[in-house]
Amino acid sequence: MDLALLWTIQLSGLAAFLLIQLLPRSAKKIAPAIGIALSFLAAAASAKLLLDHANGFGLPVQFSHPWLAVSDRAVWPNIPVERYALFVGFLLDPLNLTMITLVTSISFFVQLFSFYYMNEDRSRARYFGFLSFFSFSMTGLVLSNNLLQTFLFWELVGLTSYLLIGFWYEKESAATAARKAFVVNRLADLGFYLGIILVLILFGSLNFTDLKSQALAQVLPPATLTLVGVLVFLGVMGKSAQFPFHVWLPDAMEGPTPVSALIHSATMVAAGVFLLHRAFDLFSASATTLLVILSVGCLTALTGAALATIQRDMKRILAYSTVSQLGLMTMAVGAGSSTAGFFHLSTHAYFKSLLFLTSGVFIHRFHTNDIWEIGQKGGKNDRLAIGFLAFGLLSLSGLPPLAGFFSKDLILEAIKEKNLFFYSGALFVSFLTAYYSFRMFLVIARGRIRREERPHAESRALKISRNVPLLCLATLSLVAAFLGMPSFHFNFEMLLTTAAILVSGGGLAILRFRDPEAAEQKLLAGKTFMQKILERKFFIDDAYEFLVKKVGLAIAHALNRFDRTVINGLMVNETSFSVMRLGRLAALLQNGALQDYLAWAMTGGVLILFAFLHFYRGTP
Amino acid sequence: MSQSLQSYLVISSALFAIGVFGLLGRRNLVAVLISLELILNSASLNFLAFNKFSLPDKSLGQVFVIFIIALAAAEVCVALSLILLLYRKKDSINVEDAKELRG
Amino acid sequence: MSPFPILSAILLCPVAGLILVLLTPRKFETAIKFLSLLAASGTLVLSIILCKIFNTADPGFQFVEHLEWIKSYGIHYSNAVDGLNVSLILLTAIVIFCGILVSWRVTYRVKDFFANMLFLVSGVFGVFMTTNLFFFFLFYEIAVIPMYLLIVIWGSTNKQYAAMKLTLYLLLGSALMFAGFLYMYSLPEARTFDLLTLKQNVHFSPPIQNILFLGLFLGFGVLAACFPFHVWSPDGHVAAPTAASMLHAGVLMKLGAYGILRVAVTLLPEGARHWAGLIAVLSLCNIVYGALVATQQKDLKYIIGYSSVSHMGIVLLGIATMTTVGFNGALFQMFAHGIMTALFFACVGFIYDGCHTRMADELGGLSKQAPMISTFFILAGLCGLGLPGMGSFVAELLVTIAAVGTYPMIGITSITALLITAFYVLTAVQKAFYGPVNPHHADFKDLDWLQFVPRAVLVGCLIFFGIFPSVFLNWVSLSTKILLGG
Amino acid sequence: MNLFLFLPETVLLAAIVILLCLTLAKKDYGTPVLGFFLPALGAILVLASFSSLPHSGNLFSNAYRVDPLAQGFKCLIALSFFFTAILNQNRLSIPFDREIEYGIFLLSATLGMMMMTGAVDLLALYVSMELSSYSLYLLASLRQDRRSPEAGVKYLIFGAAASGVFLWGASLVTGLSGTTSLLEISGKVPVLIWQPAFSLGLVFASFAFLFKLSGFPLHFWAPDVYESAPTPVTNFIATASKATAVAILIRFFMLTGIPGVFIAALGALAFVSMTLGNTVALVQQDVKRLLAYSSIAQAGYILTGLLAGSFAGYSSSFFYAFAYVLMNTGAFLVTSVVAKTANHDNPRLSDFDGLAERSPFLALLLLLSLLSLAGIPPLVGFTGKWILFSAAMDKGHWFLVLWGVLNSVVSLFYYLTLVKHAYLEKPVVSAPIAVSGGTRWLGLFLIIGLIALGLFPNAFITFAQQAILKGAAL
Repeated sequence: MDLALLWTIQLSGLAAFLLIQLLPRSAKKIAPAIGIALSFLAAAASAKLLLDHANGFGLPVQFSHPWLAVSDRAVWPNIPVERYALFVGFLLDPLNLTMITLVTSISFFVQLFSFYYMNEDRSRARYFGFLSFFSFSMTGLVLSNNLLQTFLFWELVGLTSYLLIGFWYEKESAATAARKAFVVNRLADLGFYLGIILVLILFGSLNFTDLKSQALAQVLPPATLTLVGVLVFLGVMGKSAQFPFHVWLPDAMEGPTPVSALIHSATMVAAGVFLLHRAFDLFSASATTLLVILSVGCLTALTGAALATIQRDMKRILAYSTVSQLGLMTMAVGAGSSTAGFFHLSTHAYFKSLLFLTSGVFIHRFHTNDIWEIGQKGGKNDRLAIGFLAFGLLSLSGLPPLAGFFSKDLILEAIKEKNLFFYSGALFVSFLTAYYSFRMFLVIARGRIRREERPHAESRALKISRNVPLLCLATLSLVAAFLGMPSFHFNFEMLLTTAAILVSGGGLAILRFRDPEAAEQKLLAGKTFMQKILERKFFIDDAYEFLVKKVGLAIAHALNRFDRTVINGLMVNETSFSVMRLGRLAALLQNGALQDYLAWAMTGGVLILFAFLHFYRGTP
Repeated sequence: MSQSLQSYLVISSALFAIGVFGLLGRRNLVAVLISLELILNSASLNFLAFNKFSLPDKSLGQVFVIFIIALAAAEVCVALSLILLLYRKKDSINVEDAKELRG
Repeated sequence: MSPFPILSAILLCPVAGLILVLLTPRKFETAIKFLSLLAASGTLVLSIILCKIFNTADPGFQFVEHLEWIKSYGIHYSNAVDGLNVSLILLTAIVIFCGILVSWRVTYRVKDFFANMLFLVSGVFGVFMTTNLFFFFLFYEIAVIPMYLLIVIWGSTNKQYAAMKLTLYLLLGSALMFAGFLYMYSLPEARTFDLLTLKQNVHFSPPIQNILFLGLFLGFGVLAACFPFHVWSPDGHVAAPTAASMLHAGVLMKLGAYGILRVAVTLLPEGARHWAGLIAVLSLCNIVYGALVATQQKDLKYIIGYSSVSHMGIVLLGIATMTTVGFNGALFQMFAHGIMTALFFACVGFIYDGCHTRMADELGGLSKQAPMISTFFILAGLCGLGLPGMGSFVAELLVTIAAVGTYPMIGITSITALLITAFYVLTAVQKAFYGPVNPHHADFKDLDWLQFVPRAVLVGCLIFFGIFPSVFLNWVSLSTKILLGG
Repeated sequence: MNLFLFLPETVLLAAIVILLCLTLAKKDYGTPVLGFFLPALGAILVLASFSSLPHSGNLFSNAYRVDPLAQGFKCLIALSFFFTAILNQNRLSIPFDREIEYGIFLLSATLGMMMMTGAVDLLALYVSMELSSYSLYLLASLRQDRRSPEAGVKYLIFGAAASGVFLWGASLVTGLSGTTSLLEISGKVPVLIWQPAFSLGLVFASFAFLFKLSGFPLHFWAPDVYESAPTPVTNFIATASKATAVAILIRFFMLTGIPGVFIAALGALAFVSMTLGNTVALVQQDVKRLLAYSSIAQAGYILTGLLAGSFAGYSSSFFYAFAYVLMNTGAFLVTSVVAKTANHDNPRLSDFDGLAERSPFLALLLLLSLLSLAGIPPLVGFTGKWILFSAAMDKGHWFLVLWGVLNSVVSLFYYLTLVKHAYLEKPVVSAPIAVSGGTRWLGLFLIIGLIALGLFPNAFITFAQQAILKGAAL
């Protein structure tokens, strides 16, 4: 029974994608319906699975099938399995179950919301096709039982994010952002690819159930263990936008907002953290890998939070906040407790997608991303959206009853035990989170309305498709907090510290942004040194620009000229021209004079004569 | 190879060398023809020398020489007709003028 | 001698088609097209049957056909199939079938065009089937002259130079093979050109093996676009008409790699092991150099030409590792890359006919105008950059596993090419397909169903073998094991 | 003396006599002679030589030997005479009053060549060589324009010098061995080889045959004569006289064996003639001169086969000579037709422009014969080259073989340039070229011959091997 459900979850996305592609041009209108229906089917199936295995009984369930025979005793005599093959299959255990429900539910709500968001867009069918294809590849990634299959769907997820970011490909910036996202992901995936191959060669099996840290420690020396761990972590860094590879996430906001809600906040970027949790033994096998993960996580969290504080674009603030939250999750895993990381991931997925969808509502209505303009155009009149915005931002900054508080507390506790320096970093990050959430809320809520934009009347179906997802996501984030809590112990001292951070961060924001107009004037007037650096995003983008343009393409240009001049010119053309010149030279021999001919002939004969006499020692 | 045979051979090789020299050196086509005749005669001298000293069948050498003489005559007649043709076209039988075909 | 000589039947299909096309008068153009399509589909059907009844468990040669040709010189017309060439025969059949369909819109001297195409493909089929060195060389060179005529008469940018360079380069390579084969024949214990008897009773001494292998490898390497000799392939592919470059890049380059495997490695294993290091380094140059230079190209066909050089590097790297996994990967890459490049050229050819330009900058916003052809091109591009779910990914995975296993440093650096490929493919896609619609070619219409079919077949093959690679690997893995003395 | 042994020669003799009587008659029979009489005679000659293939025996007190080797080459010479006779339809600039002499000299040259293939006596060899050479000198200078006597004179003096050297060598050989019959000499060779004078004589004698083969040092006459002789005669010189040269060289080397040093010398000569022929041909503009240099290069390939000195070497040279006749006739046929339409006997590369549009048949014939010359499968040139070079490789001349194959790649350049002119360029005057009956049938025969012999050469190769076996047996 489980296998049937798993197959429905997995294939519903693909079925929707194929159905939409095969739709004749005339029937393109029904594409959203197909997308939504099938994503609902997937969500229902995963809910059913959740109910069947409510408290984890009968798990883990694994179905695997050999996919590719890779057998070579000659090269790797020490491989454990005689004729090992690369397998493809499903794995179902508590971690997968929660993740699959999260992914399918969020993708269903986003599809529902997209019906509202994209109803004027002409190429809607293509959008819904790609969204369903995304859910297919995401479910594949989550359900896979070995590293290679995860990598397979990892790349497919990267591809769909490329297609969806560059959905409005007429816009030059969208196309470049899409390419940048794909290439940066690809750069990180190289490490992941190499890591998988090293594990395959040195350890023999890629199955998660076999990858136990003791087994790994026996076979691999510590140095390679760290190498493999760091390499696979590279893949995670790419997908979950960790420090050096985070540049693509803010630019990915070029895509439609529901896409950002689904992919760039909840599911895809979470895939990295999910893998950290899934293959935790691989990383925990060597302490240095965990240290690397911890430091990279901290670095990401700090940069994300810092950059979020000065953004004007609503979606960019949320994007940077996702980067910093991902940094926090990675720090949790780095600190040794991957359960805390994963718990924060599930709660964050819900309220962050809620925040993105609300920003979608604002953008859809006021056709601008800038929070000051939204404020001026009467953002606060949209009662419902403001309410959800407040709810999301508060749970993001960790107000006690809401989801954010519990998961962030667990992370802070885990990091505190591990190492105080990173703990202070985490505290500073949550301080900044509180600061920029309040900043955003105040600028929108308290902006003086200048040119009011009356919302044009919407049909009932559009209203439902807008409000239902928001409502469900809000409730689900609360439910997830309570349901998914690994172990509830009331840590009073932690409660105090988070409350203090919340108050200080919020207070600072209220102090500066009580009157948004004045704050804007002050901002435009003088840019402090710190603001300039933040504006230039710590010069990372320029570093990439330099590496690609100056170094990479310069080498390519030099090689291209080398190819044209040296290999093509010298080796090919010169040799043929020299043969021609030899021909012209030899033609001079034939100068028409009879006696020259005879002279040449006779010299030939005489030469043979001499050779004959010289070598002739009586032997024939 | 008795002593006197060698002296004949030396003479015929000298004759052969003179013929080749004349072939290459002389500018007048008829002179070239003459040196060709010299080469043929040196070959027939060779034959006769061998005939005298070492050939078992005495008639062999003489028959060969007679053929050489006959064919030399035929050759000269053909050569002279061609040289005449050349003269008619180019008004000169100088070898240097026959240089139009080249390259 | 199997009851029905399926191999000769596959070879005779294009030959019969060629003769029939030559006999039909010049003005019945559609008749000529249908005849050649009939011949091509004949080969396709027969090769699919061949692949189906090919017994993957039997390690030796199957469907052996044998005919005395010149007894005194040990030359027999003998065909046989084992793991190495069954997939390549299928590849050729697929590519020629799609090539004929793609060139349905050729109007200039139709009869000569299709005659040359069929002549070219019968040469290629001959090479893949035969197990006699004489016929190997004979069919190898038969495939060269029609390619010259195809480029000279129907080609595009500086076609005369490119055609002449291509032909002379390939013949230079075959000259080395000629000398190598004759040397093997001249040994007293050989006295035959038959591959099997040569393999059994001829044992070359190591120094001879090294020199001979080097000669044969260079001879085949020229056609397989090995690094220093690769320069003819981009020019040749750019100048050739669509179907010709499909066939050439898709199939003829595999001839070289197949030759290395079938002749050089089978007969001279020690020589192969001796030079494996050099081949690995050269193939690394191929991969990284080809990818880097491709980033600089403006013309779409040049980009594909250099990407073929880079992908052939992966094949050579697979061979250089001298392991069964490497060989399986190399053969798989030959198959997958053949189909992918055919698809690439089919799309670019169609765009060139429509917009009369191949410069990526001058084409803009094609996705908006012609969504179908753009999707095909993007799919081919994605397969090129090794997207999972497509054939090339599995091939690159196998080759990289083997490479990291045997030459760690080379294996690791070869992976960077995946990144560079991603960069230049996506840049080309962005310049040519995304962005605002370019008014210059506003009248460019999308694929009609006739042009849709060949490209769909190619994409289908890519995805099928990407998802079910074991189908391919069962054919191949047994004979590569035997090739390496397993 | 069974007459049938001597059938082809008797047919030629009778024809010469008839033509001589015709010259005496007052009425001018020139055109019917060349138009009808010669082709018919050619056909009879071919039939006669093919029917007398199985006969063998010795004539004229062992001076003249009739064996499969000689008969095979006689058929080859008869074929090339027949082809030349057909090519005469497109002859240019031969004055009417000289047409009968043209016929007579053609016949006498063929007679001389046929005698040469059979002659196993130095004297018989010398006489028949002179007969064929003198008629060729005259044939080469029959044309009306300024430059043909110059070519005739050059050809004559060069040939006479070569035969002088031959004579001098023959005299030494006869003197020391005491007999002019090659069969007896071959018996004495193992004894006599120790005397330098004897091997010197042998070397000089065989050195002279290079003149006929147009191998390196003695090739200088070829480009000038090929260019200025009328195209049918050039074809005759290129095919028949080269085939005879191959015949004598095979006979001579087989009977007397090649001294070791001379093999190295021949190798050097082959190397230079290949390179010279191919590289100079690259820069030629006149097609006949280009074909002359290509024939010098082909002489290089044949020398590589011959110097192997093995049974396989001789049989492959025989096969290659046959293939060479077919290929060259194809090329010269197309040149003669193009020359006739362009109305001047030295067609340049540009005259071939757009041949494919004007006459696809001629273009196909040109393509096939040139590719076969370059040694591209599936044509007969390739199979010929393959067995020729495999014979040389058996004897360890790997460098020569590699150099030969590289040269054929270079040769492909100028052949393909000619093909490019035919297939790619637009014609200056686009009237289609009408190809008359005889030439069309010959063209068809050549196309079929080139492909059929290329693909199914087994029968002919076995015949060549038998011929060599019988030729060697005393």
